[in-house]
Parts: sequence; structure tokens; C-alpha cells
Amino acid sequence: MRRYNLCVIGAGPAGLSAAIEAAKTGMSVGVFDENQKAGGQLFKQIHKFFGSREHKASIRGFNIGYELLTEAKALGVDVHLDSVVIGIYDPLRITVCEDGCITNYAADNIVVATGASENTVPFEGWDLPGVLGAGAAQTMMNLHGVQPGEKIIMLGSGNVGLVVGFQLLQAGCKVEAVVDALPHVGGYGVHASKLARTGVPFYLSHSIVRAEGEDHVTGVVIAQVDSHFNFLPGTEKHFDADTVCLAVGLNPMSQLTRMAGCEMVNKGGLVPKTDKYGATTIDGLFAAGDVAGIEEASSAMITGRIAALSAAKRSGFIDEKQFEDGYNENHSSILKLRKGMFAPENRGRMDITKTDEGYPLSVSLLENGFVSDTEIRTFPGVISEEGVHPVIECTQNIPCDPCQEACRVGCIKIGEGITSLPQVNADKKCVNCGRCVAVCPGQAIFLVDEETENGFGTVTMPYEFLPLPQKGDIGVGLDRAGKAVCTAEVTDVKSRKEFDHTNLLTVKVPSEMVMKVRFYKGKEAAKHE
Amino acid sequence: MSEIMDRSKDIGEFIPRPDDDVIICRCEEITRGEIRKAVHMGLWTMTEVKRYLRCGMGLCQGQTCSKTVKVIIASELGIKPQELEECTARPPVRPIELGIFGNEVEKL
Amino acid sequence: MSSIKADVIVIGSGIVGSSAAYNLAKEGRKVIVLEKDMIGNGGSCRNGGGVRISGRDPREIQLCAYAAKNIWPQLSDELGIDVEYKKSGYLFMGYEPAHKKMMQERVEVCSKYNIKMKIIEGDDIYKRFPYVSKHVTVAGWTQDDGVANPLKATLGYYIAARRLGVRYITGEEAVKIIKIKDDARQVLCASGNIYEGDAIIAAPGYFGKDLLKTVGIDVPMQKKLNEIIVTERAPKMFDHMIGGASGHYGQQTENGSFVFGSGSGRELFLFDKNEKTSTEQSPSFICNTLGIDIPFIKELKVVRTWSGWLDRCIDLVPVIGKIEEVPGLYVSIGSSGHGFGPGPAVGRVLSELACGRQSPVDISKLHYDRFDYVYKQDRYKEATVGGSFG
Amino acid sequence: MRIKEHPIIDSYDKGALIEFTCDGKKLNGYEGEPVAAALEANGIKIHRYTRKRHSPRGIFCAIGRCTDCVMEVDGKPNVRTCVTPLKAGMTVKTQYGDGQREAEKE
Repeated sequence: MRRYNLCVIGAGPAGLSAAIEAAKTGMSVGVFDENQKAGGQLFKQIHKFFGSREHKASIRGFNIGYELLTEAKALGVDVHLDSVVIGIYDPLRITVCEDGCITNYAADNIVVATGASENTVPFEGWDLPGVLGAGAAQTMMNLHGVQPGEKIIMLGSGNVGLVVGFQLLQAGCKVEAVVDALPHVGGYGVHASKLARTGVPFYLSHSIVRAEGEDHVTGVVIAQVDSHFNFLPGTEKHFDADTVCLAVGLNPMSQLTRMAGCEMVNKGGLVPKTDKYGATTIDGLFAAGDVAGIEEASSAMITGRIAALSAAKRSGFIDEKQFEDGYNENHSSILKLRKGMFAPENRGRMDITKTDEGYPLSVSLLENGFVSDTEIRTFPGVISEEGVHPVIECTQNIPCDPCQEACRVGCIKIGEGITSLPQVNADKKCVNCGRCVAVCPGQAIFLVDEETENGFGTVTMPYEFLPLPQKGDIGVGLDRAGKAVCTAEVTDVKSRKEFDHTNLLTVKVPSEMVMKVRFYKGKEAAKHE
Repeated sequence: MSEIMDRSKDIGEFIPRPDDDVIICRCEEITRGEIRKAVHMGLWTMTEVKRYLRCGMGLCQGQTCSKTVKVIIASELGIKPQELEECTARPPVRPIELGIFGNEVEKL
Repeated sequence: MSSIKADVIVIGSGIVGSSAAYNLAKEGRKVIVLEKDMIGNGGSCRNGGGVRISGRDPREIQLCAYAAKNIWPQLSDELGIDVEYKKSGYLFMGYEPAHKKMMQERVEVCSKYNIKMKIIEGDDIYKRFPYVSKHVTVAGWTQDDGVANPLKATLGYYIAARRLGVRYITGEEAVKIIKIKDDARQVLCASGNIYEGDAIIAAPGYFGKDLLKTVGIDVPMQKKLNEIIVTERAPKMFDHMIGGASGHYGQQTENGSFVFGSGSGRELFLFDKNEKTSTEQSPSFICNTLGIDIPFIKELKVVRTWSGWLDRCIDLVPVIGKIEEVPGLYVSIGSSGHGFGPGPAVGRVLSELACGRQSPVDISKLHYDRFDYVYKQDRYKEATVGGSFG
Repeated sequence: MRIKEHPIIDSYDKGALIEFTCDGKKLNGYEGEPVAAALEANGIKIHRYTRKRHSPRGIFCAIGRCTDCVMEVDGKPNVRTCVTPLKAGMTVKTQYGDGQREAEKE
């Protein structure tokens, strides 16, 4: 029987990272994935990642996918695509369906990195064509270049719902509403703000009553829910929509580990019980990434490396010292990500009212998806001074720090740990380079000049839509809530390779609007609203 | 090992709900009401409900509905979903043509 | 600790245990069923669903015929649940002269009990059963055999028995049968609970071997892992039971899935397997042999494979009946992989015996005492694999 | 609808433009893309009608897990269109219930 030192199941961020780390120690590695392409969810992730440089922050997911795949191949990893692992058997054997036959492979170690699939929520009409997973919509548009629909209702305001919602806009679809039964936006506030400022309304404490339609979705009725998620009569609201995206959480695809006989625990779905090294209760069987507990892709890459190091140590490819060093490095890296209000232990908490630094959280952000005009001024990234300066509307403790490094003149400081709120240092003079605006994965940084000429100022914002406005265009400025508040003239458009498709749009607006205007629409586009 | 359950314990009458007609298992087209009724007939585990109603026995093998089915059964029984044991996970994880499944080849 | 009392304590909630409980409850007896796992999670819910008289050992054929004729046809009406029983026949396929010889022996046994089994050869096979491959050269056909849905039947008995007031306690593992003076009266469970009745019916599957030992009853049996594959649904192709001399057996169920099991020959060496895992070899083996006999099945997708322990008795027929040396104890164990079809009858037999009446069908050859002295053994020979299951 | 221009994705990794049929109608798609993507691009949302309720179903998970998007592809029913690559000349049909195999359609 063909034997690998390490068989990795799943070629997503965790699996590929595990394969690379293991191959570096000299292990023979086979990676098996049921898809035709490696990369797992990475190739659907067209947004810039959060985190720090070591977590590949500010790099778009699909580019991380290419990097990992290239590295794995260079290290001689066998990547078996179109290969379904149908079972894990004792003693450490996998059965694979590939090339029209069944083959058994023996493994000295196995890393299961099968990821997660989407949760569902049943309501009347949820089986109609047009109701689909948010991840499914993402697959259709980002991998296959096909719009999943035209008018979309997004159910779920977690990061998946928010990120996919924004990507639907980028793909040219219209997002009619983001709906969530919980009273608070579940995902990062910066993701919500990106949607809200384009005019997407948020309906918190609401859920879908039914999807209407004969052959496919033609309308959606939502209604308010009480704290027990029961509908409140009389609050129904109808939308014309042809698509409903379900973004109601992820479920670890842990069947293989269950099949293998691993002890399972409940962590938002059944996951194999693992120790801090990724080892399950079966000797030689490890789990990494979402299958061991839902987190971001950045964390998945690290848990993949840790599992691979554990396997390498177990099989004598590295010694205790090498293992300790590798583990410590990865462990400290993941700890940085697992801090702040979105840390795994804070998941689902509704009672956090202040940032780690003690700033009151924006209530409007949690309830409406955007920070109010008065609230925004209370955060350390928002200052008012003469001349151009960054305004950082990053108001929650999320693990991310590329802005600090992007600023070469030291205007931006992030305190202890990467989850601290960025602060703008007024003593250092902003040089209007725009790097911070382009690099921020949350698109939460703006360059504001309160007065450039009599009664007018400028706002420079990140812009990732088509068609790209041109210098001299006159359109409307939208506030954080997506409401048109004034006429805006495009005075500059910067598109640089280093900005990686994040264009910098500078608009001229009345001075009293510079702390309000956060998005721009051409006159035509604004008229269609 | 399963928890001790006295199947004669009173879990109350079956009370119809307006959403009883909503499909839960998309493959086998089993509704919320059917699942709730099955619990009141004495089927108190994921496996028993599945075997009796076929929810989770279709082409996707419960990968879409099992979490929801679990919540429905637990709510009828008045327990937490985590207290219910999952149905056994069994190969093949994806549907595989029998001709391919029977074509075992050794690769060296 | 005081004991929990009923008229009869039944150990095991499989088709036999529940059938017994149901029949007793119908007579107004107070019954408690103790189940170590969940309802019917042993062989009763894990089999090919055959209700077969042909191909049976002569010692149990009457029991099987009794079930097929007197219970199965009315069972859906009786329980108020469609158990999907059909007297749709049984096709047994062979490939070589030795198989024909085996079939002739079966025909002989059947004819003694007035069951018509006939042998079909060559083109007649393909004319009547167009989906059978040319690899099959000889076939046996028994019209009186049939199929049912094991899940619906096993759970149906449970639902009906529970409706009649039978108290089922699941997760309650019987570990010891306690005698009071000469009679089996109490059952001690792992939980510490003690149940007491005038009679104890034990239908515990393989794991009851140790339980019976607590009153000195030792059935020579071992556990054996059997595996089954299930396909996607397909339009109805045939509604009868099928078996092949290469070892497979199964049916196309009412809902359209094909459910087929087989042995790969390694089963007896898999006794240390975790029950949750099927093996990497057997499903592939089943698919392979099945695909040879019924080629169109190769196009269908397998959606599930599963496994289960069967309680394989040394002479491949069960021990059923009253244990005279332990009064009050009635047993069904060791059905060796073909206990589903006769299951409802076995339950009825045990309920009759527990009520102090005679068995409605001759079970004398299935007596526990048959192992006591070597000269009593009718035959301890290894049966051919084909047709032994289902 | 196909996305003609995308602000982030410069190009999609697509094969050659080829023809296939859906319920007898000639359609275009790119070789190697999932059948489901080609259908969605052609505005086809209904993949099958279920057995019991005869209700329409389409794409749901798009990763081959939920099996809701199955259709009859080249004579075989229950083919997961979201993970089945499109080939030139492919015959795709709306599936009714469990569908029919070519061999059964006499």
C-alpha cells in the first residue's frame, strides 16, 4: 500500500499550511481534496485579510491561496485533486475515490483539515431556487464569475454575511437588506460600515418569515422578532428580491474524524477533541482549521502548521527543541489573533459595551451597521486638525495592524497587541500618501482635509467598485448610513499596483460634510436608488 | 453509552404549529411537523427519527438537515440539543458510483 | 434498593423483544423493556430486510414460514404502521454447478414444508429477470419469500407496544439476571436499578452472551461484523429479495434505494473493530460482486455504508425458547444474521411461553440443550456463505 | 448573469466557450466550469422538481454537499451539477423526482 509520512485531508488554508510545514521537515506528504482546485475557501476570498504581516494581512485571500499552492508544489507535496477521502480507518488508513477507482493509502500521520460547511435555517419557501448559502453565492460569483441573482436579501450579519454582502455589491448585484435575528451586528463593525455607507439597510432583531415565489424567489417577507426569536405580528415588511443568502454560521465538516472514532466535543458543531498541538484522541490523527473549531482562515493556517509540527515530532522528523521553537512561534502568532472582542471565548456575547481601552462601543454600529456622527468623534483614530490627516473609523478591538506599518511618518499607532484601537498622532504630519487607506482590510481609513478652499474640504476614501469614477465627475456624497447628503466632485483617483485594486477616490465636499461623507456615487447610480 | 431515558415520561401533547409544514430534510422532503410528531410517537433519538422518517437518509445523508433536526427533537423533548447523540458518521462522505466503489486499485 | 416491578421484564428492544412486549401488552400484561442502547439499534435495524423461508436450516424453517404466513402479511394493519412487507419472492443466483447442487438441496428442504422453490437456468433467467448478468447461470426462485423494511418494522413494534403501555427504558444495560431460589426473577442494570417480573424474556443480541452467563447459560457464539451498502434512490427495478452465491443479499427498498450486504471473508477477524467504523474492504467487495451480477447497479451512487455486529451461533441457528433449568427465563439469541424475518414470530412464541402456553410453532430443535452433549449436534458445519444472511 | 468586469478579479480561470444542451435547448458555457454555473449564467434557476411535492429546487450549497442541484446529466440522474465540470456537447435535463436513466426510457 502506498504510504505517506503525512496524509492531509483538505487543501484549504489549514491543509496546505500543514503540508508545507511538514514537507519542510522532510516528511513525504500527500494532500487530498475533493475539489478540482486546491485552496479551499481561499480562492473565494477576494477581500484583504486582517491580522498582522505574519498572518499575511492586507493580502487578498486568493493571492494567499496561490502563494501556498506554489510553495507546497515547490516542496514536493503530492496534491491529489478531485480525490474524495471517503473514510479513515484503523490503523491510520484512508480510502480515496480518485480517477474512477478506490485506493487505500497508509499514513504515518493524518491531518484532517476538511473545513466547514454552511448552517441553514428553515423558513417557508427556503427550498425555492434562489435561496442559497452565502458561501454558495460567493462561490458562484468569485470562482465562477456568475451573479447568483440581482436583488439579494442577506440573512445573517456575521462576518460571512457582511463580507459576502459587500462582494455581491462588487459583483454588480443589489443587496436589499441585511437581516439578523440577533439585536446586534455579529461581524466586524468595519465590514458592516462598508455595506451601510453604500446604502444597504440593516434589519437587526428581524428574521425571514417566508420567501415567496412559484418557481423561484420573487419576494421576501421579514418581520421583527422578540428576544425568543418569535415573530412580532404586524411588523412584516416585504421586499422584491430574487435571492436570499443564508449566512447563519458554519458547521465543522467533522464526519471523517467521527468515523475514525475520535472523541468529539461540541464547539458550535461537533469537533474532534484536540489538545493544543492539534492531536485528537487517536494517536497520529490530528485536526486543524475550521474542522477543529470555526475561526478565520488566518488562524486555520497557523493551526495547520502546528498540527504538522506535532506530526513531524511524533515521527521523528524534528526533535523536541525544534518542535518547541516552532510551536512557540506559531502559538504566539495565533494568540495575537485570538484577542479582542471577537476572540473565540467572546463569541456570541452581547454584553460587551466598552473596548479594551475603555471607549464606549458605538451603539449605532451594533444596531444599524454604522457609527453615528456624534459617536465617531469619541474614538482615538478620529481627530480634527488643519491640513490633510487620517481619520480611522476602527472602533472595535479586532486583530489587525497593517495601518501602523503603512504609515511611514508615524501618524498611526496601535498600542499593545494588534487588537488595540489605532490612534492618530497629531504631532506627526500626514503626507497624504494614501497607503493607510489602501492597506486597511476594513476600509475604515479616510484622509480628510477639512478646508482646502473656501468652505470646501476633501475626503479620500477606498473604492473597490466599477465603473471607477473619473477626475472631474460630479456625483453625490453619501454618509455612513448611505444617505446622500451633498454634491461631491471627484478631484483625484489613485489606482496603484501596490494598492492592489483598492482605488483611492478623493472628493470635494462642503467643509461641514467632511466628517460625514464616506462614500461616493455617480449621479446616475444615485438616481437609481 | 446512551443516557437512561424512560420512554414513558410525559413530554406533553403534540401541539400543531403554523410552521409544521416547512420542509426540514430537503432530500427526503420531511417536514418539521412530521419530525415533531415522530418524537411524540416515542422516537427520542436522532437515529430513531432518521430511521423512521428517513430524514437524513437521502442523497446528502443528513449533511444539510441534521443540525436542524437535532434542535427540533431537543425542543420537543425539552432538552438541550447537545444532549442528543448524533447519528453515526459513515462512509462514503460523498455519493460515489457503485461501479467506482467496487473498483479497488492498488497504487504504488 | 427496592426493585421496579412488572409482570414481564424484556431485555432488548429489537424486533424480537418489542414483538414479545407488544404481544404481552395486548393480553394486558404489564411489561418493562430494558434497552442498553437505543431502540432496535442492533441487528434488527441493520439487515437486508429479507423475510425468507427458503435457504433456511430445517430446524428453523417452520418458524420462518410461520412468520411469513401468519404475521408479516397482517403486520402493517396490526401495528397501524406500514412495515412495507411484500411477498415478492426471492431470487438466489449461482454461477457454477456446485451452486446448482446447493439450490437443489434447498428445494428439497423447502418441499418438505410445502414451500415451492424452483430452479431456473440459462436464458429463462434473463427473460424473467432482465437485469441479471450472463455471469449468473443458475437461479433459485421462491415466491413465498419476501421483503420488509427493518426500520419500520422494528420501530413500528416499539411504537405500537409503547402505545399499549409498555414501558421502555433505554440506556439501561442489563448486567445480571438474579434468581430468587430457582427462578429467574430480577434484572440488575449497570445503573444499579433492579427490575423484577414473573418472567424474564432475554432477546439481547450478541452482547447478551455475558448476561446469560450470570445464570449459568453459555451459548457458543461469537460476534461478527457485517456490512451493508445503500444506494441512492432509483425507479423501481424489482421488488423481490436477491441473493448471490458470491455472498451478497439485499433488496430494492420501497423508497427506491438498493440495500445490499455481503461478507468479504474477513468478518471473523474483525471482532476488535470499533463498531462505529465499517471497514475499508467490505463495501468495495460488496459493490464489486453486486456489480458483476446486476450490472446496471454499477451506475447508481452509494450514499452510505454501514456495519453491525451479528450474534453468530456455533451452528448458525438461534437458541429460542424456555430455559428449563432456569425457570422464568425465556431466550432468543444467536440468530446468526438471519433473525429479522422470523423476528415477529419469535417474539410471539416467547410471549406465549412466558404466559405459560405452548409455542404456536415447533421450536424444539432450537433448544438451548442442543449444545450440552456433542452427540446431540445435528450439524456444526460451516454453512456456505450464500443465503445465510438476510 | 455573467460578471463582465470585476473590480478585484482580473480574470476567471475559464476554458473554451462550448455548446451544451439543457432540456434540448442549445446553450453556451465554458468548458470545465461547473454545469450549475453555466446554467445560472444562462438564467436557468430550476434544476429539478422533487419527488413528493414536485417543488422546484436549484443551487443551494454550491460545493457538492447538499445534493439539491442534481439533474440528469448525460443520461444519469442525481448528478451534482455544482461540482460537475461542463463538457462540450453535454446533455443536461431537468430532473423530475428520482429521474430516469437512459436505459429506462424505452
